Amino acid sequence: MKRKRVNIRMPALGGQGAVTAAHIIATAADYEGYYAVSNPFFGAEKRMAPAESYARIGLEPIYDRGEVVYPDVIMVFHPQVITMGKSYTMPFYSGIKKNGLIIINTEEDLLTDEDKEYLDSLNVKVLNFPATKFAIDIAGTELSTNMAMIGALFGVIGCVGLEAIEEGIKSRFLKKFVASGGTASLDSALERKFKKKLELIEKNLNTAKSAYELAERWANEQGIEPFLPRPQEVMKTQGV
Amino acid sequence: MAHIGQSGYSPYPVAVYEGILTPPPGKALVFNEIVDEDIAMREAAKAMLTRQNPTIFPGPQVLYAWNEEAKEKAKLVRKMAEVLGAKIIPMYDYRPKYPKINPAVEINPNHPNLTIWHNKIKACIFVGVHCHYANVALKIIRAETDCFTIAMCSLAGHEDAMITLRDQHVEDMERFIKIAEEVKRELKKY
Amino acid sequence: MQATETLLYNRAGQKIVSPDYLLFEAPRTKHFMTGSEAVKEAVKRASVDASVSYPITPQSEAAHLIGELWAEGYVGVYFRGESEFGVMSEVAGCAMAGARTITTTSGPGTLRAMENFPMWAGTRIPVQLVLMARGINSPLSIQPDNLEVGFLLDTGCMIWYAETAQDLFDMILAGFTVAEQPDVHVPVINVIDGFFVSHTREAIMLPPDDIALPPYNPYKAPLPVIDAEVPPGRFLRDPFVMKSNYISYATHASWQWEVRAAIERSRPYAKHYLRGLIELFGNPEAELVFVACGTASAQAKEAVRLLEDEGIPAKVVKLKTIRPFPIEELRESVKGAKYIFVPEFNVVGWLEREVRRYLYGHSNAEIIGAPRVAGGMTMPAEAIVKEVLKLTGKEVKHVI
Amino acid sequence: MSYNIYEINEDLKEFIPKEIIDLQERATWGNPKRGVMDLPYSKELVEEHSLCAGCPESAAIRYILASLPNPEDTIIVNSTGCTSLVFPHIALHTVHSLFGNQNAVASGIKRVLEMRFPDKVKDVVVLAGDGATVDIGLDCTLQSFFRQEKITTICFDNEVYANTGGQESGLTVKGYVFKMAPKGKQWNKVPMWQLAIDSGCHYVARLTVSSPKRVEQVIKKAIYVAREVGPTYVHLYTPCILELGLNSDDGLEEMRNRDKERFAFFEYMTPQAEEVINKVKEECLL
Repeated sequence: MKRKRVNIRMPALGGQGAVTAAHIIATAADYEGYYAVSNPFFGAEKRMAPAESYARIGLEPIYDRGEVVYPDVIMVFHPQVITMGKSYTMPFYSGIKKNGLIIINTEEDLLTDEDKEYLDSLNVKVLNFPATKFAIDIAGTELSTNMAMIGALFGVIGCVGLEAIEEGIKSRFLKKFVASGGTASLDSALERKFKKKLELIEKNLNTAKSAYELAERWANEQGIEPFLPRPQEVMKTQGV
Repeated sequence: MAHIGQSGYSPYPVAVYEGILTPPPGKALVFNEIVDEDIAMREAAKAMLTRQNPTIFPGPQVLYAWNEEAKEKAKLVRKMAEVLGAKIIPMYDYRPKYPKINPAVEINPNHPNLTIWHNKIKACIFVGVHCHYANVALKIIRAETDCFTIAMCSLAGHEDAMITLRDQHVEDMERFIKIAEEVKRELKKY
Repeated sequence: MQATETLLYNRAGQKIVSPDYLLFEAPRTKHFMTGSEAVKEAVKRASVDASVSYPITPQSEAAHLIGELWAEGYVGVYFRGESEFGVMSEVAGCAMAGARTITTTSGPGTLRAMENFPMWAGTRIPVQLVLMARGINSPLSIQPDNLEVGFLLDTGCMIWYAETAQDLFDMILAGFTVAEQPDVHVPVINVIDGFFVSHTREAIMLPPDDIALPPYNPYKAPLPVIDAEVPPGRFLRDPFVMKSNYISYATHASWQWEVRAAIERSRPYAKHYLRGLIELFGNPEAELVFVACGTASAQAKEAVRLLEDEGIPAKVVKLKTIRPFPIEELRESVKGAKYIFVPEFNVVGWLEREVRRYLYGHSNAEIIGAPRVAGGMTMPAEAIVKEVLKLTGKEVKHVI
Repeated sequence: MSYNIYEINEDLKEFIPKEIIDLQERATWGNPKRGVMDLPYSKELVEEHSLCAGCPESAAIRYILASLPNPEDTIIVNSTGCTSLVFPHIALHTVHSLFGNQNAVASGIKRVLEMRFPDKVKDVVVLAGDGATVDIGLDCTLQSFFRQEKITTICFDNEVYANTGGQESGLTVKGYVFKMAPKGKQWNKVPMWQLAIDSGCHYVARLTVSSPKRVEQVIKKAIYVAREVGPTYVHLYTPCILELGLNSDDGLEEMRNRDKERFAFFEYMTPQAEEVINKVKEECLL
């Protein structure tokens, strides 16, 4: 049956920005016109300890809350999630739905034949993608790993475009300035900070953009359909 | 008289558990019926004019000269008593009084029934009593006496009184006095 | 004595508007934020006088944000108390002295503060508590679980339950408005499931932030405000009332019934400002009914959709208020029900007890206290559907 | 000032008992020079109460109420214990909340009154027993000192839980046999006055209530300093004649004996406090 919802689970390590990623993914999807919700795993995560966050994108209002137990997409932010079992779910892909997608931040193939067999049986596609290396090459910092992952996600599942991704990233990093209501009258100190922010955003955008393009090519090779119809199309078919 | 304890047994059931709530703005309650204010005022006047030892219980909000409205209302309470031929027994504060109240000259929200029994009061008006203490007292009176209670409240009213008038300010009290005079004439009490 | 009604602008210079305008008429724009941020947005528009805070997950962020509002001049008094017991007493002092007061807490904090809640109700203060429910010890967990709400049911406070950040925003504004009605004037506890609402980002519609509720007028309180400006000059709040100091037992009994009566009097106000005490979702004719509140009702809504795919009509009765309990509304909405499921985020099933109590003799439906998850667990719609299919004997076509 | 909340409307005066009319006409309102010397001539701010006959606590309450410089704008917060039976009869706005939360409640009241009445002086005074102040309420007591709340805390130390029938308290003297200490108290009396100093109080005094005039001086200093500077603490010995097995008329002698030893008059003040006290002296209010 046709998807009405894409549920995304992001096993990561503390400090990798998986919570930020979930927020940006949901914000971008919201901007694109979908219903969207994001939340972190509810714990006391510490740096390099297991951490997890979730995003839900849908064509109808989303009530579902909490951990994504049955994901359509799993984004593994760090090889240790698999190699050292730093994951809240065992194995890390448990609950993955038919025709699902797994994106792993890795430079080599980490899956056993057993894993592959099971995932094939569910027709789950796996993208091994060196997001951290990618981030260092383009943004010059591994801190942009989450941006690479976001780009890769939307490159594969389609439905959310680069403009929306840009919006999501901006709203995340400019929020404070906007929230404090003083954007118009930023003093010089703030402006310098602001300038730094803009540079950071620029780097992040480039990282996400190139990851998006790379993943898009891969998806085409794999013949992967967009995970959701464009909200506009749905509106049409519903005659709204 | 009291079934148990120094002065009273259980004030349960209370009106809300019988489905009675305070009247909507602009309306009044006569028992469990929502009626126009004038009707309730006539019934209140009738009760005070026809039952034994009618008494007005003015509370702190009208007894003390803490603002202009209070001063006005005090005058009107006095006038009301004259028109209704009612006694005035003050509820000058709410403290659990030690060692005991003098029921001949005062009423206390913690055992209002003592004053009603002592003076054989069959109809009374609460005015200027803070809502919480009015409600505490009215529940006890309802449970422990056969006194017909009338609440003249400047706020939302009191469903445990037999008649409750809400949002009562100076002009409303003046209207009540006029109505009371009419009823008195009809009853040929002049 | 201050005539607050005549004010045009509040402390923060926001234009004062009626609760109806703020809640129902003011134009709203879409924002994307967490439940904790929604608390800030609501308090910002509520002309709040005082708030006292204490750190405990998951409510801390909301408490920080109220502090920011104080720094920005929207809130008059704000500080960090010594413990939840101290905090709930400090807000009581603030409210008795005539302030519109709000605070937040969670799980173990709620239980540490427990002695204060019946005191709040007994002294008739309209304090608002935003409760972000979490597991209570022992062993330690900071994760979602609403067992603590079961302890609060009979404290004499109103208890409302929000499902989303939007619900929470609207309920905080409605909460002050209803709790401060002179014939109600008891505390209101607005509950959300911690994390599921406090930490989830979602779209929310907000009115402009340059308008706010009318300030609280303490001179309409059912008990004299403690400011030495209102008679009687001799006034103790709240005295010993016992036979041993020559007072009738009836006083304490009547006082307690008065507090419960006050909650009953809140019904018409709550109906208006919450647009009804319950919300219905799904097929009105369905014989399969979920009765739930908060996140459990959200998960039940997802389950109703899955059941549609299974060809099973179902509906959700979402309870917005637990105290007062929507007795008539519930009885009406389960007429014709065959199965009533009560999904809950706790092990004891306090809501199932309530539902059974109020449906006794009013429904022939089978009432099932399931599914029940706890200790931080999520309740996937798929799990609810499995539960239903198991019981109704329908065979599972596909759930996942 | 808020004296008008005691002023009875002329039209209804004839129905009001004398004790209430006296409050309006014969109590000392609006006069910071009032004090214990007025006791015989003016209407007191407390009516009959239900403390034991001869209880030194009742004397303490009378002296304190007579010494308040600003009674018409003074809020008193008390706690659970013998004193809770007195508070309904005090002619001021007072609060009984829970056992031990008195300083927390007072903190909230003081801060909100400062916000609501920026141009008025509203004194907030906490009055509680040793159990409430030092045992169950110690956290709230000390934390209000740490936070520099502008309130005066007065502890009635009778060295025992009297209202509940004579159990050991933190302020019981080591060795004393009370209920719950059947072999005698195993540890020392808590030096609450010292804790108050270490916790940031700007004026601290320890004394018995054997001398009314001294009580007046201490109470006035404590309130003026709290108003201007920060938290102040007064520790009063008010022996429980019942639990000590004394006669009703032995209270005063018991206090005089303690004046010579563990309740010898002790006073502490910070430089800021001293400044305020000198200022007030110059204004002849002390």
